[in-house]
Amino acid sequence: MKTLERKEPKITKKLIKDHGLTDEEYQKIINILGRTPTFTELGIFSVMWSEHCSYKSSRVHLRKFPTKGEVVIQGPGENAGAIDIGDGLAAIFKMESHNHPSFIEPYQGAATGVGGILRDIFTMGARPIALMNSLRFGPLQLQKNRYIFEGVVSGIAGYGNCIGVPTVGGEIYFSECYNMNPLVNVFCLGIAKKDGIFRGNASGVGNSLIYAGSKTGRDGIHGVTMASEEFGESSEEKRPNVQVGDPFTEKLLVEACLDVMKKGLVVGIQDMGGAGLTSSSSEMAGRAGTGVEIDTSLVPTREKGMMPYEIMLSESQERMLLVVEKEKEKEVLNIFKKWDLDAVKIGMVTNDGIFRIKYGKNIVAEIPVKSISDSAPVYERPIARPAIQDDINYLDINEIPVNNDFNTILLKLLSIATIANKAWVYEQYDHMVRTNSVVIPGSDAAVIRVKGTNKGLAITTDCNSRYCYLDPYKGGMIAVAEAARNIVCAGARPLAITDCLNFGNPEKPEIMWQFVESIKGISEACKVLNTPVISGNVSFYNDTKGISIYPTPIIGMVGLLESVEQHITQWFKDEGDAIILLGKNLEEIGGSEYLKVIHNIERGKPPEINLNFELQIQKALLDIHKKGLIKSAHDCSEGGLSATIAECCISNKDKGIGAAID
Amino acid sequence: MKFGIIVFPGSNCDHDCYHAARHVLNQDAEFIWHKENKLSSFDVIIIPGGFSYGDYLRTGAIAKFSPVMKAVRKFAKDGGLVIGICNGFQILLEAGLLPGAMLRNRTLKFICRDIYVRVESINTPFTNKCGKKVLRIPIAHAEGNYFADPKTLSHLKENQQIIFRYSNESGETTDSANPNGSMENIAGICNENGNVLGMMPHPERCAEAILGNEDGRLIFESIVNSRR
Amino acid sequence: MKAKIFVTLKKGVLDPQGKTIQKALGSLGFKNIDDVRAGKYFEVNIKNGAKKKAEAEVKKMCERLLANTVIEDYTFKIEK
Amino acid sequence: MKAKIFVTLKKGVLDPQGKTIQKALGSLGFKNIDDVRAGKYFEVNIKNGAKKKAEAEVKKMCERLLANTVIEDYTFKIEK
Repeated sequence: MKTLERKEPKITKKLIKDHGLTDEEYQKIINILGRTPTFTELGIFSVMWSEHCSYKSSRVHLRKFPTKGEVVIQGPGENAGAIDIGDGLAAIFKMESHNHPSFIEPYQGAATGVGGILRDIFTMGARPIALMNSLRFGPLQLQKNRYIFEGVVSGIAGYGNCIGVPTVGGEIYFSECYNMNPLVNVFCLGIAKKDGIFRGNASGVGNSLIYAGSKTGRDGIHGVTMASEEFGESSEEKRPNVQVGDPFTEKLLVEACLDVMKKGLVVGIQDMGGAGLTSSSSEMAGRAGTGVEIDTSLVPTREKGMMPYEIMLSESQERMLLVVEKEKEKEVLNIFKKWDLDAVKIGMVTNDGIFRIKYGKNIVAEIPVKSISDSAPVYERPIARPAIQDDINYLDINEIPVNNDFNTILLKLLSIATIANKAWVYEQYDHMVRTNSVVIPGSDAAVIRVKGTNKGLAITTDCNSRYCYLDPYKGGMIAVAEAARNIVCAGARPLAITDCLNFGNPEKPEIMWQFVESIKGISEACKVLNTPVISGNVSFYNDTKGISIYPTPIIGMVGLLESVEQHITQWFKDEGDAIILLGKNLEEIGGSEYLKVIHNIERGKPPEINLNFELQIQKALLDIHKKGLIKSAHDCSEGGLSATIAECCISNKDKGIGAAID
Repeated sequence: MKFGIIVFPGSNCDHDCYHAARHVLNQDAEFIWHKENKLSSFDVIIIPGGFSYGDYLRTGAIAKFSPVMKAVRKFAKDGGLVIGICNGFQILLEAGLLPGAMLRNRTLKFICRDIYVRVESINTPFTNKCGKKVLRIPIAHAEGNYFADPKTLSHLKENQQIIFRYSNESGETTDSANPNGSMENIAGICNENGNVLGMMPHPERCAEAILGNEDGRLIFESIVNSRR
Repeated sequence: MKAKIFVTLKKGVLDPQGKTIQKALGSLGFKNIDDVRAGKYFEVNIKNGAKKKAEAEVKKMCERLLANTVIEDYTFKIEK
Repeated sequence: MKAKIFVTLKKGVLDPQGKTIQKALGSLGFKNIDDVRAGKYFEVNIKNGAKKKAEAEVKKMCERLLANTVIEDYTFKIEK
């Protein structure tokens, strides 16, 4: 029986502050425990009550999202959401952000983001079959932005390609507001049998807690709390506790975990993501209403002399926590052995509702499980409409000089990085492995077939953050509507969404105003378009030295094609085909790419949006398509009608096709 | 005809090759774990694409030591058909079953897109059904830049062991049609008695109309046809 | 003059490649190996000049390009 | 004992990485560079024992796994 090599430090005011806990939050801990916390307990509360894990500034607002619907099997609250796609199958998907780590180490930050979202999917018992990513960078004229951009793309490729899950699409925007705060949001979708979905709960008193996967190191300790702190100058020295990913071990982990789940050997399972062993074990006990006891001296470690505090908070990658009945323990350990992975019993489920952490004989933490999740602080932060809002909404079209050399303008618009062809990026991603990719990158939505059925799934990610900056309410609405347009333009019926809500510092009232308004817009659009929110993520504190990113609530939407053969692509097909515009083309250039690129203006109001009209247009398109009358469809977005039509011509790789517009 | 698809830790195109053989070609197919050492019940062995052992150190450097590779060497010596696709080709090179080696793509980037290959000879078990000279097949790799010393290269040419070369749509093996810098646009070679083929492009990714391209199917049909 | 540059992952940073190579060597029968770390090696030929100046140059090359100082350390030596 | 192993591409074998790095260094203002070769560097910690025996072990490691002798050369030295 191991004993503690080093005494745990005493709790001091500075130590509490370093852990990002306010005085009230610390006082709350004392009330819960009835005593001062141990060092390990302080660490546990600090990560579990961080913004990233507890959603303390957003939880009260997230409740406004519509999360119910006839297709919804599992809504928010689990590792990922699940929807019914018929044929006894479920589509399981979610989005996650890895913004702060990608600023510090672009390659590993992005790579571990992919690793993390994959684990959220296969931990539900689903085989991951598609990845996407939404990226935001500062302009590529700056060398630092090029360095981050190249590192992030090769990190996503390095991890995704090695794990053998195709990256089938995504979107990239470039804007000054992301200079010091790039965004790396990753989306993953998997397929499971409807009756083969696993939940992350530690039920069954006496069941064993099995740790499986890579050894634990000192990676990313305070990784979670780091994500919730604003970046000051010191962020560069947050080294080397950057998390490093090992896609090869993750591939073995996917196969081993899906194997034990298929054989019915597992009661509950969860990946060790942000806050590692602490969040996985406490959340699993929280959901099942049980307790857990863990002996951290049994945890396989990569470095000598690791303290329980470090073992509980480490965010080393590629690790899973399983709950297994005693008699099935041996068989589970053998399967992990076949895949050459560490797997060892580190504790068990108890019925005293206590989260008890030991190191050999020493007890280093004893916390009521309920208090970790349920009594996490919930804040209704003050909200205030920014003083500059009216000013940035003011735009007088007549004041803008009209330059009628429209050819040069169109060519300029098509050349800017946000609109230009992204082949340089997606050709680094293996977007064909698993041979399901029916529509590959370069069209509106990606379309993947569901083997064993003749169905297809259309998936897309969307958000115009300038619209959200000018009017977060309408911007949020447009993000959902545009995602639905992309799904419909692929011939599919929108079903449900996940999201990644990237915002600045919630302690600033105007940022909270942006957040609350965006959520209102998203909720309304989801209700009218009947696409409930089934999972998601919030990333706050995307500010550096007072400069905040534009509000960027990215929407990831999934749609269904009853028959995958009926998919549509965006490029014009044959000479002589008629080009039809659905919807009204109004004189609206507020917040347009044209204004920014040609006149360097980011003002005005985003375009009008009438959700019922939007729904009718989308339904009309699908009805026309059912009659077999549509050869291509493309939604009108950045760069307006001219860029949209140009894209329909250019993206036809086989023929040089043009268009004449009256 | 019975296809055996080898699974190394880190292979990820094994499912795709199984799907092509079993569901597209309707042939008998089975997965073979890399620790097995008997292959007698199979007619053709596929070493699929992927990242065996994470492609750490070198692509295929560790996979070549798996027990199954001894059996593959014997299976090939006894005249059985072996096709190594992408990572499978790299493993055959490291194991010495095919001559030469793969370097990093000259762009230093992973490349995933359709390319064209010219079929250099159709009297092989892998190309006898290739009615047309130029096939459109996707590649997906970061180390496909084939290298061989001058002696080996001239030997390959004399023996007509070069089976595929990167070309443009009309079959010219230009440098602009060479995606990774391979010597003489080499995309696929076979061994001396022609029963072991290594190719970088992925035929299993273009064997069905729904995926928009069926050129890869010709290679699988050639294999089935060679044993009739 | 030839500069020999060695770039290795910092202590404590996970080295998946080193870990996998160590396992492979073990399965090949090399028993008494405690640890394997994989890194990069560069040979840079520089026109002859003052060694002091060359050392400063090589240091800047490592800082700006050859090493990712967030997770890597570097050392180098310069030979005639 | 620590074995330091250097694996480099043979003369005459194209080194795309070395070429790209040389170009990048040039664009960063490092002017007097004649050539850059990129290779691999391994540190293998071996349990203490006779240096002779360790050298034979490391040589076998390189021949069998660490270097692809078709296109790569290797050198190594063993330190206490």
